Amino acid sequence: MTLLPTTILDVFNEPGCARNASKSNVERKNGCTKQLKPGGAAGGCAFDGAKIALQPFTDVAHLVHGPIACEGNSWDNRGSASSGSDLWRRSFTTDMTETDVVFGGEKRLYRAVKEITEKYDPQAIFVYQTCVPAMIGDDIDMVCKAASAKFGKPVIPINAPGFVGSKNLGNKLAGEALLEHVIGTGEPDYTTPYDINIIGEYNLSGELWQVKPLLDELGIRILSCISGDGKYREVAYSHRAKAAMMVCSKAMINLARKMRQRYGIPFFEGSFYGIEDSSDSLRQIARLLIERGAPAELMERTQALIAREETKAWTAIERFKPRFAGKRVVLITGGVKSWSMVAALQEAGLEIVGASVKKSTEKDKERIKELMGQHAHMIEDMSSREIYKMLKDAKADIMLSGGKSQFVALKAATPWLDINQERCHAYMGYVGIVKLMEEIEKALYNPIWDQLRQGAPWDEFDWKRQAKTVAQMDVQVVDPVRGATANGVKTISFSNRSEIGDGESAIAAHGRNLVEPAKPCTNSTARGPACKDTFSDLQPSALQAAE
Amino acid sequence: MTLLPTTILDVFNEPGCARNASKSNVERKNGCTKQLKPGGAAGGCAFDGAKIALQPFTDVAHLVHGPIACEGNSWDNRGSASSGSDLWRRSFTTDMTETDVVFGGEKRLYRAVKEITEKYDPQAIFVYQTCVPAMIGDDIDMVCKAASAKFGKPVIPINAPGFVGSKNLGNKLAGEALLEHVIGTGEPDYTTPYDINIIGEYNLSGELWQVKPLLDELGIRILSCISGDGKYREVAYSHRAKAAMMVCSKAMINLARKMRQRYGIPFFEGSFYGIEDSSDSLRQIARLLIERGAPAELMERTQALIAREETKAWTAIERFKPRFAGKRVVLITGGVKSWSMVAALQEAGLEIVGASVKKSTEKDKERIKELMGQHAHMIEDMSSREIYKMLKDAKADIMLSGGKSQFVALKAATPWLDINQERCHAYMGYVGIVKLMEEIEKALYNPIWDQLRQGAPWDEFDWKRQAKTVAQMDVQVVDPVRGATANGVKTISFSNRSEIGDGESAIAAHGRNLVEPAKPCTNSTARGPACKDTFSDLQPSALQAAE
Amino acid sequence: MAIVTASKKACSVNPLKMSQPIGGSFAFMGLRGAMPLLHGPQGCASFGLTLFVRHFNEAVPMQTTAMNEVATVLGGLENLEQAILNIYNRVEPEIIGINSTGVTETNGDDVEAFIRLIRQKHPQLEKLPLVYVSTPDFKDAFQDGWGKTVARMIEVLVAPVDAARPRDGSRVNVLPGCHLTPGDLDELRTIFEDFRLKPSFLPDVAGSLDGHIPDEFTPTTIGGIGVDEIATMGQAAWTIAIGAQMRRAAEIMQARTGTPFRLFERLCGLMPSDEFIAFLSEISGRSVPSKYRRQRGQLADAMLDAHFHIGGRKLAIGAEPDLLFDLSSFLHDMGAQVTAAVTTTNSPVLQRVRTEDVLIGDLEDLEELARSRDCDLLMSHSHGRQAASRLNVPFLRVGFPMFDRLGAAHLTTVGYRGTRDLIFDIANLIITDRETNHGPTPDSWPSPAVTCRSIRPSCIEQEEKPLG
Amino acid sequence: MAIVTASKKACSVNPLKMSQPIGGSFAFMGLRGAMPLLHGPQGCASFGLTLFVRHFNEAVPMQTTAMNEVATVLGGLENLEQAILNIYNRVEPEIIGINSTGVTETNGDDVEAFIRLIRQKHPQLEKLPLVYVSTPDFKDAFQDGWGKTVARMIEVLVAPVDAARPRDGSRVNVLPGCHLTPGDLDELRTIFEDFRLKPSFLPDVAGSLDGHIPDEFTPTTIGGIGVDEIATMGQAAWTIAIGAQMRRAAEIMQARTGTPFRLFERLCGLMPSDEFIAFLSEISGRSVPSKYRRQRGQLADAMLDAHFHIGGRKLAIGAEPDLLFDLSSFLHDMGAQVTAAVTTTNSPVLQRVRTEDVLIGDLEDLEELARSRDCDLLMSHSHGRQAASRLNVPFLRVGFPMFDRLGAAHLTTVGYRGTRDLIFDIANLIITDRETNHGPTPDSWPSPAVTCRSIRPSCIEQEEKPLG
Repeated sequence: MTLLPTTILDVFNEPGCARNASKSNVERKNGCTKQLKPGGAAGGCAFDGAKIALQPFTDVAHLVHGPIACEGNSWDNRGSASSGSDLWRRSFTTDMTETDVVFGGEKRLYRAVKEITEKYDPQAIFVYQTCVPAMIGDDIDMVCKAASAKFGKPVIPINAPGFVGSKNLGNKLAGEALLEHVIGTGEPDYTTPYDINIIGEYNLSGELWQVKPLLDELGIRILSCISGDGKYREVAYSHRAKAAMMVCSKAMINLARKMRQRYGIPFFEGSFYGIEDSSDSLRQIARLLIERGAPAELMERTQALIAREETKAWTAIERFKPRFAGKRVVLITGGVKSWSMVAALQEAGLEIVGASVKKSTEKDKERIKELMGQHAHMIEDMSSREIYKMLKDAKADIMLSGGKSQFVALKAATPWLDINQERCHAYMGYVGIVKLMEEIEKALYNPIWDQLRQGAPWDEFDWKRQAKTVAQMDVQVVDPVRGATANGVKTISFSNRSEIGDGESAIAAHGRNLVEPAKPCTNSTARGPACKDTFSDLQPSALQAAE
Repeated sequence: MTLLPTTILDVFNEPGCARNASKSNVERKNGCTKQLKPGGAAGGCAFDGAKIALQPFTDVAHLVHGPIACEGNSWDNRGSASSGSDLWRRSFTTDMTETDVVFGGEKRLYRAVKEITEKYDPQAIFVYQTCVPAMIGDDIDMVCKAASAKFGKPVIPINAPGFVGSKNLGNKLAGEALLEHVIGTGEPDYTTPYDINIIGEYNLSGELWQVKPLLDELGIRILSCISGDGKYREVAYSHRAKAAMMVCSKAMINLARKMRQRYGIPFFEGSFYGIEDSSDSLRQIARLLIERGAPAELMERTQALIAREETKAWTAIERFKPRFAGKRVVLITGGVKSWSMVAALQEAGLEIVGASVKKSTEKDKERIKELMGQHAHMIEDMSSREIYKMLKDAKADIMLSGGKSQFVALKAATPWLDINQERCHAYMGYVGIVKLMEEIEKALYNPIWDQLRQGAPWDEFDWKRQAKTVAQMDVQVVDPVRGATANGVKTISFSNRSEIGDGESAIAAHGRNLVEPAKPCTNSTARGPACKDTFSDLQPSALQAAE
Repeated sequence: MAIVTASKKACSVNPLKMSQPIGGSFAFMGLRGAMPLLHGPQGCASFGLTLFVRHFNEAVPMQTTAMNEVATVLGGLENLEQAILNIYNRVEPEIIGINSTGVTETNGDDVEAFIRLIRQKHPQLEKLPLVYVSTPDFKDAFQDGWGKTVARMIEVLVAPVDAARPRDGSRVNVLPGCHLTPGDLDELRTIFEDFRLKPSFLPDVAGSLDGHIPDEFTPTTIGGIGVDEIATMGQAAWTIAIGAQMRRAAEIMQARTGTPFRLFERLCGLMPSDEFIAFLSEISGRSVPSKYRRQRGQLADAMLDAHFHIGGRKLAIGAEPDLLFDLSSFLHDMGAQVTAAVTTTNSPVLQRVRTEDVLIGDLEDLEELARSRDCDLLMSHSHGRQAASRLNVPFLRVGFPMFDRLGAAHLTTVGYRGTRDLIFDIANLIITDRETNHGPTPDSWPSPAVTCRSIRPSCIEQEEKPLG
Repeated sequence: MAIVTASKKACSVNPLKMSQPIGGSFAFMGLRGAMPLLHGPQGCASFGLTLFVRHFNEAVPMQTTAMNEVATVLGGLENLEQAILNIYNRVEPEIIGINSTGVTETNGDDVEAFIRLIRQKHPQLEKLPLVYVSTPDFKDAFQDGWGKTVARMIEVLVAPVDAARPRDGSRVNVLPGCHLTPGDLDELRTIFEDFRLKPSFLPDVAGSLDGHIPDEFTPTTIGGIGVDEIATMGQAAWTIAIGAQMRRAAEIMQARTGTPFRLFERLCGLMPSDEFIAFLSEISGRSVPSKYRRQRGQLADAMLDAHFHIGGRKLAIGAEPDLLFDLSSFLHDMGAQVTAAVTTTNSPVLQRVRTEDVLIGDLEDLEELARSRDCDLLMSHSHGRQAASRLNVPFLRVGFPMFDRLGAAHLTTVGYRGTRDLIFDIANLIITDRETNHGPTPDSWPSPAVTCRSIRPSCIEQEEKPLG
């Protein structure tokens, strides 16, 4: 059995990792290795993470070495977009049989590479290791090396079997594989002072193309995007970029850091979600490029473009403000997007009454607090049942989260929007944020909510049962901050201590409006620091799988 | 009220009409004016006929002057195909209101022409008169003349209101309108010795294009097709053709005859249904063109092409012969296609056990008799109930007819094929006949028939009821040739006197096979002349509508 | 509050409307052993027949008095007499339903008088119900013809009842508008029966046009409600009318027999279905079967799943008033914007369509409105296919006629289940359109700058040597 | 008699197959208050969960023992113990259903022994049913996992009965294969109830995954068959198994309780539905309700209307064996030619597929066969969309997963009504394809001659003067 200790330890010790940096030594040791709780976990594995990070390379054949489960149950499930090859959308797996498990799967793997080469002649083949062949000792590095030599084509081993850790670890191991086997193995036809890499951007729903025209206009070239709409050859020569942008602060930080180390490519962490973040990122790109030798006039042009685009975007968003007045948002993401999303939403006049910080660093949290004000409700880890109750109790008007947690909101008859990888809308840059506002407006004002919040008129019984159920849920939920209950009217502290009608009667009267709209959560001043940990001991549930 | 007496009488006296020619004087007087029986008729009206004949002109706006019924209930219902404009598929009608009926509709009609001209600027507008405006005296000739002068565009009155007669009469009145207002009003850019008109071909399912490549190959140009895939300008200069082919013997015989008279364009009646008919038609075209001055070598090339195509078609059809051995066909068409279809079907080894002759001339009938042999069963006019019984009794393996009579066959669980205007397959020429055979094979051998001929296994009752029903039908049907019934076994004469099991037991045992396949109807020698008139006194029914 | 206007055009282009006589004949097709008879030239019946045959894929009974030019001059008595006698002798109908046409109305035929004369002359017709309805082609539209005909059936065929006599609490009269399909009626029948109610549908096109295979081939309708059952409808406890077009019929029923009625203007959607089920629960005194609890949950869930796709869609819809009102209200409830609405005839419901304006017009109007208002979903009967194709927007066929797809008779949009399935159909249509026509490309969001500045060759640097 | 072969490729491209552990978990989802637990690394459960969520658009319960690398070395006892305890404490399930995965099977975990140890150690678990099924990823496929799991449920959960005791004549056990949707089960339930039979579906995914809105958000299944009801299944008069995958489960039920069974390998199509209805009529002693007479007629009529379109189509189908057998047989009965058939695992029904050869392979195989054999209709789960798009042939989504359209749970193909609706769907798909891609053009029938001779300019005549 190959335990991959070196690479993994290396990744665990990632000094570029903001989270690690902010941890104590003890935390650091446990943090990234985080032993998942049996019977209480549902997140993706390291293989999943590696695949997510690399699969958007469009001209590569992605070959999964393992039994059918790893690939057969999971392929063709992400919305990256390609402007060229569709090879990446095909699925390749060795579909190991019992015989392979007994006698070893290396030969089958080698033959699989051969078949792919003959039939599809890809630019490269990425071979993903999975648990079973790792257990039986299949040496994919060796097979890849031999196949590469034989077929004269890059065959790259991606050593991230599922059981070594989380999806996030898989992202980083994918980055390591690129560093070890791909980056620096090619040369571009030419370079310019305006060449950048974008790292950790997957071009979901083609959203990179919402930003690329702006870069084009500035004469900035995306030398390599890792990995959205990416091409093998472009990664191979990505070491020739002048600067890099790290889009997702967790996924491939190791890659950005090591490229800075090895090739001297400076990078920044940025986001294209929201107006100000987009502007910041453009400025950062210009700054780094100028530092690396691009003419200073680039900054002037960048500022002019930003001014123009911001004006347009602000104008477009202006019309949403009256529609969004008093509307409260709960934002549950993997954490990495939270702060940039928060800013974007506030730009349009929405009030953020809660944001998940489960995967956020302390710095992220600070930033969120800064943005949301004193009363920020940071959700560390909240059970589905909890969130369901919170939404049923009309503590928020809309939830934004990943696909798997959608039902918590929807079944509570609360508007919800997908902001993760399965969504079909693109939300990047100045046009994307306007699109997001449009979608939020559509969701908030869809007439179905009023209909769904009402029970069947013929079903008195149902309503009684529901009231009872909600009462039960109150009892079940461990909530130390919850106020005293008396005579059917009680004080519940959620993100603040403002007094509102209790959930039961509010629901029974379909009475979202019973909650006084003029008193949103953040108006309260009694919010104590204890609040943020209120739910942190609860079991994670479906939500954990979000993202 | 305008009774249109001149044109109509003119058409009634059509000397080119084979049917008229073969009639006695008395018959002739009644024949074409044929008073439809109230409560026993369902065929189309003259307006319908005129529209069918002209609507395939693709670049013309077809404007129906009348209440909504005439156009609103009927538009967009035919499968002609266009290689160019789709204007003909749009529907235009004055949609007369009560006010128009009271005060006259001429102004509305004029304004309608104006609107069409402004919005669609068509090559021409055909204005169809209908019953109500004819009753109230709207003078469409006058309006068309005025509009034509005003808008500088041909606006052609088509005077065929529904109540003046049958669909067939409408076809002819449409031809008259073309003769009076269109033909001879334009000139082609150039002419060739190979220019022909095709008259009465509507390019249903694009079937003209199954033949046109052959004409192209021979260098023969369709100067004008009246009216399939036709253009206004082409009709206008159609008088410059060297020869013409009349595809459908009834529809526009007057047009062909008068073009011969006025412009000296010889014509023949031909068909592209079936191998031999296609070859004959090609030869006739070549012959007429050569007579009009085309080089004699055209005939050689034509013969060579025919030889090549026939060989290919025969080869293609050969494979159906074993599949068709012993299979019996009933063919119910408007009559005009019968003889050519009969030949085509026999070419493939099918046996024709009945063909409708309702609209056929004596000459057609002779021809059918010749083709089908002594035992031809010519169906003069058979009720739906009769045909249903005939098919339930397994007297035929497949029925070919128009769409409206399909249910008679289908509900009797008998294969059926649409050979009229609503079908979606093209059956013309050498490729078309092979396609027809394919469709017949598919229909004959579709496994649904076996399933549908069986009753529900759980429904004994149903079968008893059905047997009773069939017995009742036997009683109801006036069938002087029916044999004596005794002890549940009886002799039925259908198209012959061969003895078979009766319908009841045959059906009850799902026993199409009880009918000895080696003894098809035409093997009998006892078929008497009385048979062909067996059903002729019966009321027409849905079938009459089947064109 | 929508503003209702009528098109001012002289020329109707691509008509949405069909004539009212065939709407009347359609109503007669829901009666057992019926022969609908159009009093007019044969073409009127022929066009109608073709339309029904293409929609239902069924043999359809329909006859004509075959008025020709001469008969028109002389008046239609003789042709009507012959037609009735011929039908009577040949097909032994249980009822003949007669609708006038433009020609006979223009002529001024007094058909009720003709019928009295014919009955006098032919005593054998004494027991044959003959229902006549005036339905000129040049007024009103298809659904009006249906509504008037059903109202007249009640006047002629329903026996008056003694108001003092107790009613049959389990019997319910159902007067469905012509926008309900056989599939809708089957669904409603099941729902009624699950509440142990016995419905009498007048007319019952589900019985006659649902596509069953008859034992023998008859020229009249097979199935449908019998004249005998219609006669006893006055004994029912309730009349349920569906669609505003049926209000008058329900009122006549009430006036004639005292049977109270409830009108349901909509049956598609969550709230309309709730109201309907609650009403049945109330009049039957039975609690709602668990089947409908589950169906309601399934519908709510379908609304959740589909609102992402349907919400915000800009709908262009062309349909007769009751269908327009039902479907546009439902789609409004799903978050779509009813952006263009065209209909065939006036109706009190039109003002309540959830949109700015409703136009009594044609499919050209609908196409133009859809284009100028940037609609991205089109709904109408099959004739709208050309407009949808030119606009390149997804197209949902609704209503009559639907001649270019199979299964028109079985499309079901009433009740929880019908609404649920409709929601999936619409959402999937939209998803397919998005995949087919709106996938993101590098050019989906073009640069706002007039020309895109590309890498200037002068910028290209000297090639560096690889490091590794 | 089809020849069944297995693909010889080393690399599976575009897999059709999914793994058997999640098929097992799926079966547990049809039990009330159940928590399916995959014994393996967390990714296995995560992938499975995503797949079910995308198909059903529902929150789906699924847990994992979260085996990591170290735990794998040490064996899975501790993780299993923790998982069971965590689930027990947190969600109070009525049952935990455990399936093994490739990792724990490779490791050789003796899970039955683990469970005994855990029960000894934690007496509070005494009454909590724990059902374990061995389902290694590297063997068999999704439907095998389902079949094995249901069989094991019967062994563990059904109480033995005294053979002498009289059976409940109205009770029927129904063992549906995993190819039946919640919509199918709802349809069957209605049919059973119309015969006054009380069905116990094991499992009952209709109860749990039909898309209802729960009152509260629970981490286990809501709905489904309860453990109490399963225990009494031995009292039923009959077991009806649907799909050959359920034969073993039915045999075990018979062996354990003496309940006789009848296996229906198909429920789509006229004859299979006839047999099914006849059987219900027979065991219930009731005549067939008129509703089914009418439905049968409607189906027959749909077959007539649609055979023009479906007849002669060359079908390429990729599906698990029972679904493949059911749908390909049905389409063969409609006159289609089953030209390419690919499946995931072996089954006795494969030989009886009405085609030349059945390949145990992947969607690349299906695509290649469809191309080389000129198929013009493709059916498979949603992953086949790419192949259909490359082949430019109409594509019907069938089976699991169906993640790119809504309403997967409600697609119904069983019985007269389900078959009827499926027929219309397929026919309309084909009609749409014909309109979109195969309309006739002047070039549809190119001249057989190599080059088309056009009018030679030399032939052009002098222009004549017009006559008129």
